[in-house]
Amino acid sequence: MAEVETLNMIQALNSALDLFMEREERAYVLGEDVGFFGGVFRVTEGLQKKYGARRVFDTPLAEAGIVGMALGMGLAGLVPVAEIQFADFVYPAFDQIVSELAKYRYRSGAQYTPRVVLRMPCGGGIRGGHYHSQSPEALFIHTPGLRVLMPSGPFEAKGLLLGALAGPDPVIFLEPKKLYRAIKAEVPKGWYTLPLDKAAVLRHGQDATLVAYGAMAPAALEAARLAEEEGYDIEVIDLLCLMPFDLKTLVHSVEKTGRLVVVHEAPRTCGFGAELVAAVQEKAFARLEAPPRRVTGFDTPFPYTLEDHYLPGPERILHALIETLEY
Amino acid sequence: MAEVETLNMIQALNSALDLFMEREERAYVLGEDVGFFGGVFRVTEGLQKKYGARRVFDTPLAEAGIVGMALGMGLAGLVPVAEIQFADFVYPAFDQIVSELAKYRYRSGAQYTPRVVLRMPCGGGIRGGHYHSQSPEALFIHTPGLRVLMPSGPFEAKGLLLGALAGPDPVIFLEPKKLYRAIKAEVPKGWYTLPLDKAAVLRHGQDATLVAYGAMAPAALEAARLAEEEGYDIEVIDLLCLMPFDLKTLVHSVEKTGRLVVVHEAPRTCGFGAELVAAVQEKAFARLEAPPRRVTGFDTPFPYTLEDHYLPGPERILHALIETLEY
Amino acid sequence: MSEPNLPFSILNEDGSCPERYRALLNDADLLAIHDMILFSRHFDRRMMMLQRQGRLGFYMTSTGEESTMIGATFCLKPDDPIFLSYREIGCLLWRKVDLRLIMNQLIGNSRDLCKGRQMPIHFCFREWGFPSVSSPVGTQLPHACGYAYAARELATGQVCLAFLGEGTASEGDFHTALNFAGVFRVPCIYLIRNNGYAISTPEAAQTAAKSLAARAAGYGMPGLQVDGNDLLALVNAMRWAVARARDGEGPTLIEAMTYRMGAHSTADDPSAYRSEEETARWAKVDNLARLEHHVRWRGLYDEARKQEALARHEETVRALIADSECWPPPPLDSLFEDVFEHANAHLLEQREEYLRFLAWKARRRAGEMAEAARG
Amino acid sequence: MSEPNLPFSILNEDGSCPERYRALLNDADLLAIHDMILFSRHFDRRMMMLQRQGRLGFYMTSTGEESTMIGATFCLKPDDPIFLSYREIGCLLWRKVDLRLIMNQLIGNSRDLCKGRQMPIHFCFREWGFPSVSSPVGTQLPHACGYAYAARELATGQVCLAFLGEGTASEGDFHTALNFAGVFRVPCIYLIRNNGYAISTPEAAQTAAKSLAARAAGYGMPGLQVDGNDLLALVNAMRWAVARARDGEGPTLIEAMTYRMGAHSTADDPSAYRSEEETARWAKVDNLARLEHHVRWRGLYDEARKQEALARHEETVRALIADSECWPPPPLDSLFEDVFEHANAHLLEQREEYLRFLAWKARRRAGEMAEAARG
Ligand SMILES: Cc1ncc(C[n+]2csc(CCOP(=O)(O)OP(=O)(O)O)c2C)c(N)n1
Ligand SMILES: Cc1ncc(C[n+]2csc(CCOP(=O)(O)OP(=O)(O)O)c2C)c(N)n1
Ligand SMILES: [Mg+2]
Ligand SMILES: [Mg+2]
Repeated sequence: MAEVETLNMIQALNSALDLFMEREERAYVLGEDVGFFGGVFRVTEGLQKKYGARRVFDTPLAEAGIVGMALGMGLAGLVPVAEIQFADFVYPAFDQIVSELAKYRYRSGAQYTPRVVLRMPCGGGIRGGHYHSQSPEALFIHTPGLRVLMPSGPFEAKGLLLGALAGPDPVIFLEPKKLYRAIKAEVPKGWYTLPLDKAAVLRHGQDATLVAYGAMAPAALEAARLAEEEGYDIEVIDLLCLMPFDLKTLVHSVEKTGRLVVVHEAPRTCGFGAELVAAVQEKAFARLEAPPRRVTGFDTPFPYTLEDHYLPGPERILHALIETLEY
Repeated sequence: MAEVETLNMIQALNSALDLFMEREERAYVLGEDVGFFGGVFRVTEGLQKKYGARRVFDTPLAEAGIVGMALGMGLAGLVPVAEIQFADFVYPAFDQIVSELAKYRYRSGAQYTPRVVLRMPCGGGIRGGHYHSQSPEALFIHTPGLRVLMPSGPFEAKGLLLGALAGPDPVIFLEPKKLYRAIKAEVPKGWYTLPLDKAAVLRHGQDATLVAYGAMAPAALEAARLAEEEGYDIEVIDLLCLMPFDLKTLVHSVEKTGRLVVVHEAPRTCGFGAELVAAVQEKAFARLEAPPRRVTGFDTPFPYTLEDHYLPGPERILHALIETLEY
Repeated sequence: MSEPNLPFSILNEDGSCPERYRALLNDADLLAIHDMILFSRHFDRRMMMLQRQGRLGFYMTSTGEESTMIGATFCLKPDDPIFLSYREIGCLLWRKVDLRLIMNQLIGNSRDLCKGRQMPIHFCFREWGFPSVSSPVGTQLPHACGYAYAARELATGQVCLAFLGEGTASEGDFHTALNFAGVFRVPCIYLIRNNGYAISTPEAAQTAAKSLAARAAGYGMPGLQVDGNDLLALVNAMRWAVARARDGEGPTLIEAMTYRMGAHSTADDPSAYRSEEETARWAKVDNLARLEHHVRWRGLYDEARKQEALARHEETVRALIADSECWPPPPLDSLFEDVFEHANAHLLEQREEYLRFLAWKARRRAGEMAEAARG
Repeated sequence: MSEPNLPFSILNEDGSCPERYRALLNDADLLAIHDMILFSRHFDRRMMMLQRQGRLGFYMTSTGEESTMIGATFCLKPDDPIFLSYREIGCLLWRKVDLRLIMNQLIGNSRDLCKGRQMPIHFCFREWGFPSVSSPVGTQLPHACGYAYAARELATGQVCLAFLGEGTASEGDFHTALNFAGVFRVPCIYLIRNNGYAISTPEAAQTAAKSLAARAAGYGMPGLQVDGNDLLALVNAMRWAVARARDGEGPTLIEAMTYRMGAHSTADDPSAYRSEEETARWAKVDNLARLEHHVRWRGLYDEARKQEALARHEETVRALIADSECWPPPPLDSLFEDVFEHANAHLLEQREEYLRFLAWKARRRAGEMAEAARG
């Protein structure tokens, strides 16, 4: 059995970056404050010392420059891993991501196949208000040409990040910052990868399928536990991979349970939950016993003082589950 | 009865801008090439001559500057109408739209209530390839704080634009450029507004509900005509207002027909169609006789030579209708 | 575009200044500014304590840079809009924004004008000429240009001032804003607080330019670099830029050289990336210390006055905190207001669904308690 | 950062040049460049015709600006990457990109390396050092910086060249790219084709700066303004910048002053926004005309050679068009490839659904025809 260590998500991510830089001399890390300081969340800590300031470097404060430069490095054959300090600050780079990074392979007829991984902390739960809390996954999922991943714990974080780094496609790697230090778990010391298109069934159940990802995965699990107290047997799926997402596993589950509740932090309208509902009902229509239900953030900017109302928690999920079960 | 004239969509939009600038001295028009030249699609033609170069002006080539400046003007009490030359080029301004324009009222506790309308041509069908064809509506619909509108003809264009201009909220006004000169229609000469949250039922029918917007509305209507030849009676709804959208009318229709097909040009995954499906099935679940179906662009960048395959057309919509009807 | 030859510094080490610059500020103004800087610094200190005690979610000090904000604000008229970045509480203080409103924003309570929706220090006080602060850096810069354009159109006579940090000058919005401002010759001043750092990133890693003021030429406007730790030099430059803007001659870029004496924010620990020696070196030329030398040199100030002021400031802050902490959080409904003028059907339905959940939760809690009581 | 004192122009009106600059280009190179410019211009003319005949979807000429692209490319090594904006077909021509591949891209047929996915002139020829062109202006600028950084790391010795129009210099990407390039001292040259217009917008409405070259100081790099209609001046400046970059001294900004003699694109009509008089004025200093004077001044050229060249170019283009028009459009499957290395399940399902539709449509057509035959 592989040697394991107990790590939080930051340490797990750091370990993935370290292993990758060791194995792949073309790997480079760049971003605001990622070099000397090791990142505001310390995910890149120690890397500059180990791999030098040419391979791990601070950039000026400009996300468009970071992504554009990373893409240029990728065109030349390097494998850049860029950090966007918060997902909320990715928008200055949106043109570079949507118009360039996502389309480069396609529009060049695969003459150029840049490998770029963009890491960014996302999500609420740290009292960050409008701009340190958002979950922009739907925007990336809707952009053809990007893989989108979001781990829910240290083990998943390392395995997914190594998978992303080793893979051939541009990746948006969303890190639920609420979980950065919240969970410790056993993580293999060495190299391992998780598949980039598979969900994890966290809990098997017969009565309803509950789908979540990122920081909502632990909340969903807790909701399932509460539901168990009420006598319901809930299947919980942690998506992990948002694009492509593991529709097969979802459909398989809903074929069994006949009921679906999806959870995310982002605002409801046109959020990823809509896609999950639409895609699952296409395949499992005949088996559905209640309308698939969404538990999400509201269609408002992310609040500050009242964020606990905004963010779906176990009880709110439970309530939606029960309404769906009693439909 | 109000006097009417026969206009194409460009002329109708121009008429709306003209009327608004005449009525509202705080109205300003800005953007790339909108002043002296009257816009690359000529929507602002003649306005600078009539209202002067201070109220109708060319900006440097920078969408972030255009939107940011417009917002600043809005903060001071002007009512700017900014043009983004193509929706594909809105991304440099994405931060200004998503982080600023959409959130300003909320985050200031309504101390500031900037009125800004951003017009932009969108959609395919003009052999514009990757960057003169995209339909980014889902990105805006998912951003709380923005109204999103898309007319499907000259009459709708003028009425919706006047409604948007006169309204209190920031608006993303998407103009399906394929229709700019394709359709002429009778349009009242004077001022009139369409509601900013109502869909139009283009055709009443009993067998299925077909929902579309923009350039897909005429395509949907044509598909319904083809379906009639096959003996089916299709209800066609033109959304017009994408955010907020008229869920009531949709649900009302599906309660009647039991079947839903939604159409859009944008890529399928996480597109607006997903929201429409998810929202309708929540309300009309018990009445659905077949899984709601999406007819959309593919999850690829927008192509050039093969765009006719990419864009949903009447026959492809018909095919989806028939599969849904025969489910 | 005639670039004036303004001095980088005016105050000498011993607190003196060349006689011809003495009239830049009369004694009363000078004392008032000095007192406000003293207050600002004390406020910073107390907010940091509050945050460490867990009574405040977040804070950012402007310690070390106060002359820049307060001096600049002093040079404006009260209704000239100021577009803040975030580290400029001194501007609010100088304009006498109701201190309780400032505290209420920091706490995010029901009395916050912005309904507790943003993190601390993301102020918005329309009545005092402060548009809304947001976190993404640089976004305010094109707003200032647009506002200034509108002000000219509306003939309000206003001049806009926009602040930014030297790190922020790397963002695209800096470029588009200044280029637009130059093209439209708007009455707008862009003031860079070059405090040496963007979080951990030193200015040398931010740009290879010799100065940021040098960028002004690329936008067709004058660029002035001044000693931001020297109130008189700052006021001298601002006055020139304000007069120019007021006269319809267009925008100016000012780069004020100063130092961020504290951490970037309460989430930061600067000891990880800069030396104590460096911090100590800058402390010697701290703007408040230099100003105190100057007021003392003018014979306007002594230790007794200083102690009186500190005591007065402490009393003010203590009362403030006590007041703001007794207000509840904003009401739940505030969550759903102000996205649009009127909430749309989608949001109203979400609100309804949430209220249904809260009612269910209350029933559930009540049930649990009843059960516990029975058991 | 020592800014050299390079001449703005070298060629005199009569085609002569100061003797000391004659050696900048030997006769053979000079003739080859002149011939290529002649070809480029002829190609432009023929493509415009093709477009008007409806045989080409779209085109953009570089007429009037050829010396800038061809001269700059001439100064590079064949494997130095060139990041095009879109109006630089001369760079491809000088590098002898297979003309059939160029035509196939313009047509978007099955032989297009990029599978007919982009509009005409959005080239990508990796083998010849041309990364992919995209429409959003300015996005290529940070790529060039990143590529140059990588080139240094990989010790390839490459220098990057990135083109942009003067309008594009207003975008945020210009700022971040040049600032990054300065900070990282990358071997990269940014070349602004200042052709006076961004579609209808004249340069005066684009910026208040006296020159765009003046922006270089704000990024810590040298900025050179040269006469873009003067091949020798352009080559002189480029050579200096290339040598500097090759020697590890960092990036350079060059602003080449020229004129867009034609329409912005086939969708544009410049008579709506600029005077014939202006166009005529610039025609007199057209880069090709000036170069022709120069080759004639050197005694290398005459009318006979010119007629021979034009006939040769016409024959080349004619054959090209004939060849490219006989290829079919790209296969349907190409629509679904290359989004990722492997198409994911979602896209595969969409493809399957579409093929099902096509099969249904074919059956339906067959049915209709059978019915028509019966009826
Ligand atoms: C667009 C964006 N990117 C990143 C951040 C994170 N961030 C907050 S402040 C800051 C540094 C700003 O430095 P500077 O402009 O010099 O201002 P200072 O903090 O020194 O006053 C960074 C990187 C942000 N707020 N916005
Ligand atoms: C981001 C973006 N905004 C707008 C456009 C539309 N557009 C295409 S070319 C052009 C003008 C570019 O002018 P300039 O940079 O001077 O280049 P030139 O065409 O003169 O060669 C504009 C506005 C675009 N392609 N990309
Ligand atoms: Mg700073
Ligand atoms: Mg140009």
